[in-house]
Amino acid sequence: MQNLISNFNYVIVVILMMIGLWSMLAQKNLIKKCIGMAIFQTGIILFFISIGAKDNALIPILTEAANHTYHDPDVAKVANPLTQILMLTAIVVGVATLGVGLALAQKIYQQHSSFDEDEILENQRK
Amino acid sequence: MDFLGYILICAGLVFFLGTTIGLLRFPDFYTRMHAAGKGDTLSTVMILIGCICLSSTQVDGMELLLLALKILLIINFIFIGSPTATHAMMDAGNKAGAAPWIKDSK
Amino acid sequence: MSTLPIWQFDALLLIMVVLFAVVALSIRNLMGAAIVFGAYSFMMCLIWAGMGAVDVAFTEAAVGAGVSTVFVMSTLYNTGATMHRRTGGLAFKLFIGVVVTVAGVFLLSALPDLPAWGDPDSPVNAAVAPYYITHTIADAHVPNVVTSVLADYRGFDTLLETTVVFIACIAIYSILRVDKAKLETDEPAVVAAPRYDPGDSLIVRQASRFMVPFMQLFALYVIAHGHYSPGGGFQGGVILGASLILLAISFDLKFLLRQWSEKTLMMLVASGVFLYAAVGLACVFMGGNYLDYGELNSILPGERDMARSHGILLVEIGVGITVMFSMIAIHINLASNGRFDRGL
Amino acid sequence: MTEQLPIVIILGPLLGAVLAAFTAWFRPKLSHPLVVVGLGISFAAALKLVFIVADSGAQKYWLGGWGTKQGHGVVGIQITVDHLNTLLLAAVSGIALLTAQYTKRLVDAELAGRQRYFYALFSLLVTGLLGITITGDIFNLYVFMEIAALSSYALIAYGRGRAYMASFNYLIMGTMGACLYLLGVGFVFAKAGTLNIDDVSAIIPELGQSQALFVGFVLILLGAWAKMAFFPFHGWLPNAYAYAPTASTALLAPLATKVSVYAMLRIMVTVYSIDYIIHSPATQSLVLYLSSLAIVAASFFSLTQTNLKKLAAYFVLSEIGYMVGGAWLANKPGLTGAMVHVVADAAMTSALFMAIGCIVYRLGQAQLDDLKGVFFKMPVTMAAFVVTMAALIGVPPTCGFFSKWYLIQGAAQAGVWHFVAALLLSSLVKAIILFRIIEIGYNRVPHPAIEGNPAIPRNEAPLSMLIPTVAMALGLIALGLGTSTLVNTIISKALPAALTP
Repeated sequence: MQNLISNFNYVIVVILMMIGLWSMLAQKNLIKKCIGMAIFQTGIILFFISIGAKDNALIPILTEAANHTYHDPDVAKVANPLTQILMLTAIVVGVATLGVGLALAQKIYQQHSSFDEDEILENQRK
Repeated sequence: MDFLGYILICAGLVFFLGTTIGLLRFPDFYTRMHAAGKGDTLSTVMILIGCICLSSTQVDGMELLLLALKILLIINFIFIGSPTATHAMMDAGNKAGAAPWIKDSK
Repeated sequence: MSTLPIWQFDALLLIMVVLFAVVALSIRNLMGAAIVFGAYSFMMCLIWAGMGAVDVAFTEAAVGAGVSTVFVMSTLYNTGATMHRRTGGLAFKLFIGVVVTVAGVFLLSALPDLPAWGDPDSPVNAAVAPYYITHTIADAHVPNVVTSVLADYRGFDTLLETTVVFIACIAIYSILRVDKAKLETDEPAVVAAPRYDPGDSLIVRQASRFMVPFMQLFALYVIAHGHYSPGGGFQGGVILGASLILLAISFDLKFLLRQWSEKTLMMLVASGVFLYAAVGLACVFMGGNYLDYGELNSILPGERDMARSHGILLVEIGVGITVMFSMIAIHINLASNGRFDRGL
Repeated sequence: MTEQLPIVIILGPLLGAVLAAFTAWFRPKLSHPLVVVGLGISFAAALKLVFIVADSGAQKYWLGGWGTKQGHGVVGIQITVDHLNTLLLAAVSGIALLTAQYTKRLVDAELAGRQRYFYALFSLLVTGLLGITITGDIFNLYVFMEIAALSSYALIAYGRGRAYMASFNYLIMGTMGACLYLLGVGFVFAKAGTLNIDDVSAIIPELGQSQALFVGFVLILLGAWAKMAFFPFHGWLPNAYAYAPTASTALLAPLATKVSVYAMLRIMVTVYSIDYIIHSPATQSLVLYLSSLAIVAASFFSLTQTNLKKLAAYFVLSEIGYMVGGAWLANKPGLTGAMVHVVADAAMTSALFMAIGCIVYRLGQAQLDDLKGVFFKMPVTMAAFVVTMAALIGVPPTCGFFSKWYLIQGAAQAGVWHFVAALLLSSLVKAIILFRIIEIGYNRVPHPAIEGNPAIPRNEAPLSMLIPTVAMALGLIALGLGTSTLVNTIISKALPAALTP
């Protein structure tokens, strides 16, 4: 059973990636495209966090011993901080991209009164 | 203290169950919001107080005080935020013209 | 503390996440999609917190579930929330479906080759990462390893990340901002249906007025205490931004803009990045490499490790400033459609 | 102080942009000079580094002083200037500097009243592109990629109207590319445990046959291809470049795609060794077919265009095919050709779009039919235009000839004749288009020198635009004449040692 779990995270990552990618490419609605994009990004974040996870590990904050000294950490019992930093960056990049995408979508809606890609293209041909 | 914590958490879960059933089964927008707003707030607050009780057996002193203070802050936010949000949504529903359920209507 | 994770619970969450993703994409009401997406993000937070990534979960809760949802909603406030049912295009959708499935199978083919979940000896956990855990106290005296890696070992990434937020802010500003004078001639004014304004309600106004100081207090704690507990400039900045966004929603934009004019907001956005870059530059002038805060020990109190610790605090404040004001400026732009007058 | 030069390259445009964003609010006129100064500092540092690298090899710089630690590899972020990227760094910062000077008048004319953040975004885009080129860390590369991408979405959206939709499509494709790249980095990271390019490249050969590494490689390549608009992902590029304001296109078109090609080269040559490609011949021949297809399709579409900007955008697409194909030939002349062509094509595209910008500035639009008599109106601009087109076609003293020569040599050596045919066909198409433009611009109006015909007044673009255009066109010839020196002193050292000569 443990083996299933060990790969289960990765399977979910792949499914989320597929959902997000499909939505970015096949959905016609601009907002749905943006949401698909965000889902793809969270899937990737899940992947990174999964490769950095450790069994029965604590959060990466060292515990304090007396008087501003700290216990020597047991590396195998502290979750990997590196993947977490990378994903903090990725989350912030994700929200920045989402914001710009929404701003563009809003401008497009002002011109065409629609979020639908086909309708917008028809409008542009006129 | 542990016992009290578990009791509180279980009671909270019961209320949560009630909320969920109410949300699904009540007939109109207003009654559903009523269930969601009330039960949700109460059960969350109970569960959080249960958490304070449970953690009091694991940590102590200054650390417990800080932890309890943080949880109390969360309770404060939920206690004010959740009913206000419910109120705003009800108000919006009222203005948008959602019809309330009357006894004989279907 | 506690041991992690109860695997049944984790597996359930993972399945729920997929369900929520599907629902968010198939719901026809866009406002509903935004809400479901927010719930999806919260589920994700739980999963990450369960794997020990508290800082990431915290950021996702503040950014992904909180602010992103607000952004989508303020966009929808100015546009329309419903999707028209359209037929056709099925062949294209199927084609993309096949492509995506092929990609998925290709990715799955690599699974047996990846290290097992939770293996403390996998390359990721054994190569570079242990250095941070064992040296963070000696190098920077910061027990929260995430903070020390974020702002010190990989501080350059964080500088750039702050720059990304800054870019997003000025990009949205350039895309959306319109002059009121030009409005009549240039852009067709969107005729907005009368909408519900939460600011009409006394209860909402008073409640948010009561909550905002607590939120700001908490945010400052998150920034200042980021060395010892989860949090830091990003999370704190987002919460500070959210507190003012709450004011903007519960009163109105004018109320916010009376205190923070457009000019002040946009200049403060730039000042945070500038503070970060300048701290780095100061290190160069003191004779070290860029962002080597240890060199600042002659102007900051303490030895090299404490100087690093203080340098980290300085750059976190820079990050906080930029993120806070970016979030507010982005919200104002999206909510008022670039007119800076009224809106969600 | 020279050891600080690598970071100066990034900091110049970054600080310039931040300061420009400040001054935009109280001294709007200061924004442009600030950005130019920042780019100038960056260019000076990059130029100095070219000589340093040629003399004493690769320069490494550790941010925060976090270099190699015993048993852990590099714990911080490293930026590297070596033989592979030093020329491109100089080219990117130099072209950006010239373009910043050049666009001043265009921006004042095209974006009047809206240019508050234009130069800040301009400078940030250059920061991102320089960062992609200089970084020695595969995750840092992703962040720089996003910096470049976000600022370019905004720069394109300045065009208004249809530009918004073009920019949105670019955003979706660009984010997809970045996400695929990041996922690929995840796979590499999962196997290698480090993000530093030098360390990863040392670890990968030790791991042997690994499916995860292969998946990572493919994902990274797909990501880079989406960013550079390689054949199946090319849909966003023509609209984005055609509807963007000319000032934005003048910067985006020459640099953005080329830097993505460089990122692909870096992954292929440094992170994964070139053996990796040689040992997977099926993938190799597939990519070669794709590049030939990209070249042929883009050439075909460029024939059907009536808008000069769109036509040039299709040229960009076909040049992408050259570089990807050249790199995947995986032999010495092919890789040399690709590396030379990245720099040469940046210069050529820059000159092309500068000339088009001059035409747009005077004529107001860039439809082919409006070019009647343009040779008499703007003789200097058109001279530069013809030189640029000659370079794109591959006429000998220009740089386009030499890179193309290397590419054809490489293709012949590998026996990939369809690639040779595609290269020649694309040259032919460009020649046809050049002659068509000459026909429209020269012959469609009665010749003014002949007695009795109406005189056509000279109406050259302003000097601030004309000088960079001419300088760039002359630079093409200079670059062509200097190709052999560059190849011998710098590029030949960037090639992996394992290659067959």
